Amino acid sequence: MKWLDRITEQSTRAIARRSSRRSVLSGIGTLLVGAAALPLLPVARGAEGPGHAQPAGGRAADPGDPAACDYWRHCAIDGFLCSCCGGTQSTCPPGTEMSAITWIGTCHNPGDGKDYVISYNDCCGKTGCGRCFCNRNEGDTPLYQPGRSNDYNWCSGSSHANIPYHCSTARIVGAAE
Amino acid sequence: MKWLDRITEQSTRAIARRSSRRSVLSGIGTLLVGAAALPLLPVARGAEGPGHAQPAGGRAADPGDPAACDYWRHCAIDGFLCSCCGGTQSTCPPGTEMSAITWIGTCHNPGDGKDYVISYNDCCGKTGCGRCFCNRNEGDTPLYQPGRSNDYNWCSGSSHANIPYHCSTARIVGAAE
Amino acid sequence: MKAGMPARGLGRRVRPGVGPAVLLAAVAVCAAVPARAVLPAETGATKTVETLASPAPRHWVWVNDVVFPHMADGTAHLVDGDSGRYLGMLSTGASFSHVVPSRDGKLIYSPEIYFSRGTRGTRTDVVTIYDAATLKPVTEVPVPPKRASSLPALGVAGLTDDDRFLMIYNFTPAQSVSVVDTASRQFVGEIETPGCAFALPTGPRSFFAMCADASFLAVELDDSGRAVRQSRTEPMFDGTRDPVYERPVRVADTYYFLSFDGKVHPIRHSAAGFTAVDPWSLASAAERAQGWRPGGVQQIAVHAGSHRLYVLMHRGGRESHKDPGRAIWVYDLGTRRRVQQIALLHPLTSIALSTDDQPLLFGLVAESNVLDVYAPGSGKLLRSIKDVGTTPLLLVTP
Amino acid sequence: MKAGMPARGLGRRVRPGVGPAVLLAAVAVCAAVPARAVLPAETGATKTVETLASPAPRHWVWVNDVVFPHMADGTAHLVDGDSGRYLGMLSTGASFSHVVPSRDGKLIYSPEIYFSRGTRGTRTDVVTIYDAATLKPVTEVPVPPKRASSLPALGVAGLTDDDRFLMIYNFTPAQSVSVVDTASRQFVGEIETPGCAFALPTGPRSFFAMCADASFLAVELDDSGRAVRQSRTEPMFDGTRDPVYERPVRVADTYYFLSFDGKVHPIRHSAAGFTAVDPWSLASAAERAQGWRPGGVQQIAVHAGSHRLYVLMHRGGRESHKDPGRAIWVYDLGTRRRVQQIALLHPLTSIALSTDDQPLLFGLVAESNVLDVYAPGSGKLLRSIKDVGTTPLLLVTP
Repeated sequence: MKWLDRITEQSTRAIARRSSRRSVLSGIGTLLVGAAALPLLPVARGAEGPGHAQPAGGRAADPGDPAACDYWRHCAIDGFLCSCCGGTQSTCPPGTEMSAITWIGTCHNPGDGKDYVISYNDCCGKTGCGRCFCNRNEGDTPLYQPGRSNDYNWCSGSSHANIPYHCSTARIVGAAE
Repeated sequence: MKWLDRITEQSTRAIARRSSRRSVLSGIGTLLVGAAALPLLPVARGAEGPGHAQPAGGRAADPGDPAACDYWRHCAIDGFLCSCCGGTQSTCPPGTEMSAITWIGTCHNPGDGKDYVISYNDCCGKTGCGRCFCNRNEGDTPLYQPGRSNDYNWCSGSSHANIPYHCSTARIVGAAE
Repeated sequence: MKAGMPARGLGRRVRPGVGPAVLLAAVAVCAAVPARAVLPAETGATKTVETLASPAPRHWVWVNDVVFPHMADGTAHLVDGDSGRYLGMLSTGASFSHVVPSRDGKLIYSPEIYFSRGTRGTRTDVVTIYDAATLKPVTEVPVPPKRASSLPALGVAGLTDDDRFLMIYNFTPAQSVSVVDTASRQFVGEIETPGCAFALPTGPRSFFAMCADASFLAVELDDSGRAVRQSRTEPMFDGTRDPVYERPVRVADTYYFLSFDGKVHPIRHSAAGFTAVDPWSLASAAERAQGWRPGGVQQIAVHAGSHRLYVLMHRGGRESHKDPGRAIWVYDLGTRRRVQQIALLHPLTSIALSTDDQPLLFGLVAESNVLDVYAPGSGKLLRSIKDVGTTPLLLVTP
Repeated sequence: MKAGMPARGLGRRVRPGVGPAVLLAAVAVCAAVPARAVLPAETGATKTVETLASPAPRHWVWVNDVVFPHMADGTAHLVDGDSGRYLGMLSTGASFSHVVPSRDGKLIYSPEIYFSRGTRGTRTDVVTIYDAATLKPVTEVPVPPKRASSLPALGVAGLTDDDRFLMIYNFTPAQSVSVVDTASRQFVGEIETPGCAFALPTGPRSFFAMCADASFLAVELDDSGRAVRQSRTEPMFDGTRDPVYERPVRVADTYYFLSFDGKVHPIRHSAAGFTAVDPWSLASAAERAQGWRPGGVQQIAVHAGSHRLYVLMHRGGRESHKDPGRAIWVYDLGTRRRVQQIALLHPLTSIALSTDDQPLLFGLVAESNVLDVYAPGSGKLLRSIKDVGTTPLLLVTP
């Protein structure tokens, strides 16, 4: 039962912890900016703060099948697609937790001709989904350059999602500069 | 570290425990004899006592490939063949433990034309071997008739092998009556 | 279509360097989307995790997976039979058998085994209680580390008819049943069932176990979940010459057992005890001579509303009792007549029906991780859902 | 053979009811085995479990498997490259990277992660120490629950050159290295390596980490395993335009790094620090124009005795840096000349060579669990060993 207490405790403490985690991240971020000229948000973040997002628009603006490996947002993904696992391209399957930190990619949206920064937040806390494995590596960096490396299990950070990998989302951070 | 102590402790205590385990088994055995007219040793036993066995003879007396599902001793087996997993038809792979209790089958040896009682001792303590899966069901009984049921994980008995299933051997108990 | 072909051929010739990706982009841009449109950020969205309808719609099914090559990491997968959509899953520990949904659909009971070092170390057995809407653990109830580890069977764990007590079959190889009180969420105690397996409910405070000599051990519980009466029947079938499978189906006061040789043994229970109704054969003498017999893991299924029994059938010898079915034969439980034969596109090891009035028939394809969904009325394969687990063996319909 | 056929055909006609099993029995009985022969009982045999040669022969190989669909249940498999025989395995916990055999061949160090409930609950990280002859755990050393969980890489865990200290790379995402004393079998401490990954040994008391800006962080240890000096180099390669893979190979005082675009960067270490030797290209300008580049997971291998470098090559674009190799190109490390091209029957993701004078070349076949064994001299595929793990990715030769 201890582990249940622990999960609850960690969830309620998560907000309090974020400031310190952010400073860790900005430490990495500085290095990454020097190394690979990443945008200002080098390690993209998952659930936090009040929602300001709307649905990602219609099919024409966001074309393709989120359950297919060739969906435009998947250009740097490595893992099981959450859209095949009970989630969507931007939400986790029931009972999993979204990792607060993650890797990013820059993908071209054929719907509006623009490039977007995509955050591949992992969903965590159950064994691997096992469906729709997809590995694409546009802009993927080696493990010693973490911010754009799709080879880490981003569930394994020190956040409350310090738990096994289930699947990966592909969430829009914003248009690339 | 506790579990390491526990395994060692259990190994050294195993002999002391056997008498009580035997009475549990003979309780089941009685039922089985009534139900299915099994031989006197209804639940065959693994490692115990000083060895009185020799190698199982040459190819002619014991024909076939112990790594093949159609090997004669496998007539009632269900699992991964230990011969493919670093063991043999009568020994467990390195680092596993042989279950002390098991299910049995009666198989016809084409090498000498005799029927033998075969004890399918499971090897335990590592994850499934994953090689040479073989399921044959001659004389296999339902789970409520355990002595000849190949559907139990015989690693899960209360012996020191109360641990996960790795592979199955096919050891000669003796000629069938 | 033919008229368009020359033009397409021409198009290919005049744009030799243009790959599919570029063409797709061109089509999309032409499809009246202004180039200045920018998709909104999603990283600030408050909804990050899906939840499910609860209670589950009747056309959902739990696909239980023992994960034979990695048995430490069992799973249960929830699939919508109507859409084929995979809805989510549970990680359910070592040597998993199956989940037990509560009748109100709000909770899922899952008997789970864990080792402190994955495949070694200290064994811990728990019943994890999940919220059916969130698929998150609500709590866990520790139970003795004795649960039977076997090929999955529904008799390994089940609820009394009022959902008050969860019973778990132990095999060490000493046999017993652990009882968990679902109200207090505590382990109540262990009931010895020497020589007898499983815990099959017969009422709010009673269950029975199947004994090796083909008799039943009937157990009555009090309101605290302790055994107050045990009695042993005579053999209910011929356990030596033609034993029944350990996976019966139930309609109200009758369990239907199926024998290896294809006989249906209805056994009625009441306060007075068990009554074996005359058994009957699935196959005619001619069909038996052709080798038709039942087979598989979850060999039979029932639809209580229409009073129909579904049986996986194939042709083979006595030792083929676990072979997958090539057809489903359907019987009216009242008339005992075969009313339908469903040809199977893929051989199935396990079948189950949804419990509503417009049922779906679910089947697990042999040696695969594919779930087939049939319309039982027409016998038509509606859809095949791929990649559901690793070695799924047991279906549970809520 | 043809002469025998009519007789066999006749034989079949005159014994229509005799199946293959019976015929086999008849043949065997005729083969001079007296019918009264009875095979001895084996159930009393004292030997019930196999043991292995220790130290391991040089032609054995550890196949490390992260088991991607069931990552809680990682494994390492030991295979004899000469016979193709599968010798045994270890269960190695969640998000496994690889085993680290001791240089004397007597022990195997395995950094392992466990959760109290399989895929949830309390995380425990240990280094399990196995006896190489019995493959049983000797002891385990608890370490902070921080080990990097990633696609396997040899830099995640390694021994100093005298085997005294085992180093483990942590990523939480704060980066550090845990040090375990193999003499006392205790965790010594954690060394912060901010912005830098892995622990690659350079001597008995030193290692370095690779930093995101392509510099190295050099760390010196004292005899208790604590960091006594740390220094940071200038960037050792162009980390932005052509980063090197994170899986270098080492010969004595030189690490050979391979860049995404196919340049070899030899980097020499000494007491004075690191020296980047001039990089050189695997492929000619013409070959690069054809798209030839390295790829895979364990993309390069080295045979120190013959001073040869082996590289998995394929044709593709920049983003194909993880694609499997279709050929192995072999280089003399002294002359930097390509001396051999090995055509691959099956595409490979990972390669390694045995360390003896008559080496074997091992390769993991892409999207499979097949281990291929090549003779590096002739480039001939000697054997393919099937069913080695689930998703094996990393080879370790003792």
